[in-house]
Amino acid sequence: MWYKRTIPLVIVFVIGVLAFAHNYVPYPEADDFREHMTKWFMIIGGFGLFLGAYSLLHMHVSRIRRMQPGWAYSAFVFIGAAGMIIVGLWNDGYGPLESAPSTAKTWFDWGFDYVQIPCSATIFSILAFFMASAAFRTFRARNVNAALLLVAALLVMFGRVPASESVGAWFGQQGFFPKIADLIMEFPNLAATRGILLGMSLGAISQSLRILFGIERSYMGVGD
Amino acid sequence: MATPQEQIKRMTIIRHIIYALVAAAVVLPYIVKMDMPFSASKWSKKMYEAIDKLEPGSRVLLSFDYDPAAEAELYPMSMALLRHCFKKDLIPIVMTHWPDGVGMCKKACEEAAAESPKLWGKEKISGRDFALLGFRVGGADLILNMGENLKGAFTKDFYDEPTAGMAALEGVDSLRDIDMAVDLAAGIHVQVWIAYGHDRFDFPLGAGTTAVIAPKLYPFLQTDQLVGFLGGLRGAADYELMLEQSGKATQGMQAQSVTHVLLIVMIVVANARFIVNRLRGKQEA
Amino acid sequence: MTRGGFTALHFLLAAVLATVALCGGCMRKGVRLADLRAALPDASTVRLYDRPSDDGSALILEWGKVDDVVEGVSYAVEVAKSADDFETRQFKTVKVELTEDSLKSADPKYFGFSEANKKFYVATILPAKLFPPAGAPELTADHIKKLVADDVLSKEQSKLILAEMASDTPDEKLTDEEKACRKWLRRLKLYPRVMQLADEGKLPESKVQRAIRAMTDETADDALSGGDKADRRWLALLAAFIEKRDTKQRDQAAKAINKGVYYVRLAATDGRKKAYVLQDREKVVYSGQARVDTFKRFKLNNLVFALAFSGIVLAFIQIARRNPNLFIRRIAGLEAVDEAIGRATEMGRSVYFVHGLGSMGELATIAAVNVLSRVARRAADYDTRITVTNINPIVMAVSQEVVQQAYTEAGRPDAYDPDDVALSATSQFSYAAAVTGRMVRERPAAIFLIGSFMAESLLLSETGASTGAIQVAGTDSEHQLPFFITTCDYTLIGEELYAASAYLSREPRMLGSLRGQDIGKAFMMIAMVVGVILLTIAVAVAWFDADWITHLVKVL
Amino acid sequence: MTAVDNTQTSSSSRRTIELVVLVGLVTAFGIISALVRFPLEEGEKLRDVIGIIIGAGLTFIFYSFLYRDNPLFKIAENLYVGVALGYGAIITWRQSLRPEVYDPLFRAVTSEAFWHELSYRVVPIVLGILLMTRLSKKHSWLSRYSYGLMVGWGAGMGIFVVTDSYILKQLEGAIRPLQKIVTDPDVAANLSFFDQAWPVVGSLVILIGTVSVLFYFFFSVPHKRLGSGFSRVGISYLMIAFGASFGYTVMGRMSLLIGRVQFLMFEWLKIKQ
Repeated sequence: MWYKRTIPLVIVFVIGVLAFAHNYVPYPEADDFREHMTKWFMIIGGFGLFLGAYSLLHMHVSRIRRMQPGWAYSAFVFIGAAGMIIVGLWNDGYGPLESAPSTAKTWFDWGFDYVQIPCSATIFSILAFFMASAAFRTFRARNVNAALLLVAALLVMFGRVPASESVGAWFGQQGFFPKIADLIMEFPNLAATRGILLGMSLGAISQSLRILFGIERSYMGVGD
Repeated sequence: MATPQEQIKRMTIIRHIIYALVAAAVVLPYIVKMDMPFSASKWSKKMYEAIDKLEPGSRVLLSFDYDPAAEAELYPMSMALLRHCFKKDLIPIVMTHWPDGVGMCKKACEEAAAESPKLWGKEKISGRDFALLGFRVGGADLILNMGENLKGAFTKDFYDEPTAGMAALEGVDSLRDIDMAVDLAAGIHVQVWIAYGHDRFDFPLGAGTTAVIAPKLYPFLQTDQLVGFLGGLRGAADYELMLEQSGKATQGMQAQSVTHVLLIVMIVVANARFIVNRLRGKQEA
Repeated sequence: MTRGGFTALHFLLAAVLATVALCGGCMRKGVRLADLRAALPDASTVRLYDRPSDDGSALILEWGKVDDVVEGVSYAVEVAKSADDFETRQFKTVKVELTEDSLKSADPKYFGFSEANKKFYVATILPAKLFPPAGAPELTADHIKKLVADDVLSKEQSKLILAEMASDTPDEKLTDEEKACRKWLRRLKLYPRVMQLADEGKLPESKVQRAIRAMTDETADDALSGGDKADRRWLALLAAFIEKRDTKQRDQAAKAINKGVYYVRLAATDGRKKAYVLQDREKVVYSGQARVDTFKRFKLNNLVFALAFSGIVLAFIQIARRNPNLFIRRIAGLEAVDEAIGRATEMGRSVYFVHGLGSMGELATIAAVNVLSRVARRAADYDTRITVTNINPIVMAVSQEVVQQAYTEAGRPDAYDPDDVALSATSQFSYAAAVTGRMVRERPAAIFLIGSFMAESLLLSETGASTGAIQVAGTDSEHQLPFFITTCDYTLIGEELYAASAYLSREPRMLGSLRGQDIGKAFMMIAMVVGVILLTIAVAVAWFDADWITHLVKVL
Repeated sequence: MTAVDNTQTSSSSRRTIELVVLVGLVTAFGIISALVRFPLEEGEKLRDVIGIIIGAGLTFIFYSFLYRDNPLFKIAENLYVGVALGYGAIITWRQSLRPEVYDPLFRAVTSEAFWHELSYRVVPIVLGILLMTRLSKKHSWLSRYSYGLMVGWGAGMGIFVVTDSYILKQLEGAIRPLQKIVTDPDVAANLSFFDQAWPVVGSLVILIGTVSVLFYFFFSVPHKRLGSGFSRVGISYLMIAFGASFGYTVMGRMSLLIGRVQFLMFEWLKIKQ
């Protein structure tokens, strides 16, 4: 139906062309337009955040309802979320409408500092172990390319830590290894990164074009 | 050939040995004192100098775009930058693009303000000597909006105080009035800040990133779209070194050295075995 | 002074001082009038015009550069709202030093890169900066008196406030009491604005009373009772509202100021004397008006590139619609697909296809599904079991469809088992744990890791490699590429994955974009090589000038 | 759901040993925490100390995953997801909806301010609410209006910005004369041949690299003869860059581990450096 499909596509096209064109116009109204639009998106985006939270919760609810394997663990999601939301709204007695005085540390901050930070930092630090294990068991110079990669990696890894300066100092060249790492970063790495960046930018532009002209419609979601 | 079960068992054992080795390597430097001096790297120096030469009272926008997962790398950087600002009487304006980054911003600002009287003999008050703006949704749109009207984008600061009339933001109507901005990012936000902030509204931009992001920034350093950058924990350690304030990053450098050397040795040994086996025409077990 | 009054000695002293000062001044700025006149440009080269490509906030006065100007001379540009204002000395002055920065060439954003720009000085005249709009009314002693008269403030309080208004001690040196007083004064400064609002009828009487009550309350923030605290917070909101309103009004007033006609004279000066540009012995007055322009000329290169590239991409998408057989080069990783499935058949083991974390909208996931269709078809042909692991229900549904289709095309629809394409887990690390667990137990002969991956990539590919399977990876997640390259046998790097997908699916939008992007890449490669060669030769031999190449891509 | 279940063959006696070790470890953790952290030092708050102990406990639970997936890990993981979710929800309210939607309307200081804000915000608020229709199957098409607006804006703005900042600006950086231009003749005279040659080599390395990497991702011509050599140069550059990225990633991951160890050492065990 035209109001389900056509009008959204027209909106995309019109707003997209305006978003593109206003950059070339020095009218102060163009800047005002940008200010208004971006402010609007900030407001809409706030609702979007809730959408994300809701779908995560929904997933765990349905897990519990369907009694999928491990569903009992999902209950802890609700315990954690409920705890945080309650202390967040209670807000040291100030309620949801006002912030607690500046210097005070609320229970909400407590939850963040002593549950969220340790958990999230630890989960990612587990990767250090996996990486070490992988380094020993699977990182092999299988071919010339992988060999190049590994050599560059070793040089950069070594050049970026203080140990390299201590080792260099034994040979009277304290800055030798860091220098090598810098050379790798500033020449071959720069060149390759720039090549990738240029290629990706072209890709991003053509993706934007496909969206503007309605060739790419995945953002519209499923359905008619 | 070993049965799958035996092989799995062997694999698990090797795995666990490696985990133990890594754990030992990280803890070791805190038990055995090691002294490994190092000097600040080139781009960290440029970043430090860019901030150091600002006049007292200059506004430095700090965007802490990371969540607790990157705390280990970027929190020391945040602290070093805030300390530098407070030492030089610059006025930091702190914000974030990540909802989870708010907690990090708050923690860093309050910690730096609390220690300021002790370190530099200067009392630092929110709203006067620094502004903690907090989080707003929007990403690139938020930057564009701040470029036109900073106080409109953040009508209230983190503490629910209106930004209009705030002493720390006096004369700052948009990003054009910022003297310097630094983005500490665990994601793509540096590139967003470059494209939507620096290139549109013309202010010097520095970056501090997790090590994973760092190699991607080199093209922007060559084109002066970034004045300098701090890469990972080492970047933070460099900054602490120049600021002469030893902190968590400096303390971590020894452990970083030991683990890197361990990994290098492991990769070299494994590859030597692999190459020797291949020369002998054997399949690797 | 003593009763002796003004003695001869005093007089002598004053005279000596004055002479010294005068001489010093002369020594410093001693530029003869003739030299000043010599520094004046020819009147015919002076032009006043609207600054091009701008938002109507500036006028430009331009004049020819004069050679051999004596040191100590600078230019003064006098700006007035009407020609008569020069008589009454109601004009503002813009100083222009004789440096490179004042040359027209220093601002290519508005004036371009023409070589001739080095021969002109320019002065930028910003009317709204020179004649700023009236600010908000300030708090004066009269206001305080009125407050005392209204019995809102006590005499003592008014004294404190008046003393604080006169004080200019920096914040650090104040005592705590003085600090509190200064905060109080900050609140009181709102008074004139609140009264203005009340006069305009924008603020009802009750709210005016509330504002005045909150302003005049000297209690410190933390000693306030509940109701007063709410009042003070409300005052802060009112203050914010007032400032926002003021800013808006100021901006509007500035716009109006920018629109006016302005009159300008140019003079050479040594800081005291001035020599004006004359014509028929009359000081020449130029007049002009700033206007809003319609196009940012300095963004022309951007516009041309963006439009040209867009045109090419759209054209190729059209071409690909008509002819889906556009050439795409061989991609090494794709050939490995057949090899890997062949090996799996020989060994009688299964093939794994591991989806990344991406949702169905992502390019990498779309590409992954296209590759899956090929893998599934081959597996069906060879009668090898294929297992697809998913983390996203929608991707799973699509994958089931694709695999079923492949089996049908291979003529063995009955061999398809939907349980082979199942959801493995719903969060990142449990997905990794579940998939690696299965890999270790089932030991597939070939593993395809295709899509967008995050930190779990290493876990998956490490385990896969240690089971001895042939691994083919493909992703556009740059961070994860190094791990795939070191642990997998073949890796589709970044755009190669899209190309592989376009190659397999022959979808016009993918094919066309790919071809369009290739044209863009070709342009960039040529621009870089030719540009660098020309510039290098130009610098080495200095026979010709190749700066225009840099100017073509310059972002201003 | 299966985990890294490598111990299928483990017997029940093994299970018992594991359980005993687990209980032992938990007890040890409790005892160590109590010994180190209690009684409280001056200036310490009980709730912070408990917080640190909980944080340390969670850290250990997550590391237990390295041995094997286990129920404690799963509980901690889900608890963490929940806490993060709750934190996100509250922050969304406090830092987005309250200042952008609630405050301007319900805490407007004058009626003029209220009407002004309402006229300014009514459209985005409606669009924001429409966004929520994505949750329903039947009405999700309504959310297309909001998404359309955002996606269209992003696409249009993106074309301009990407062209400007990533393409033209990078081309500007790439198109430079090979030799370093030394304007001061005194300096130029003192430079040795190598001093002058290095920048040329460096610039050449960058130029060849950028062009060959672009060529590697060029799909319209077959990579034969010269092309194949050139694309091989490109892939070598890519490999070195990935190597650099690899090295940095190792550094980053190790830093995270170091961060956790520092937390355990300095904050939990209070070891003074």
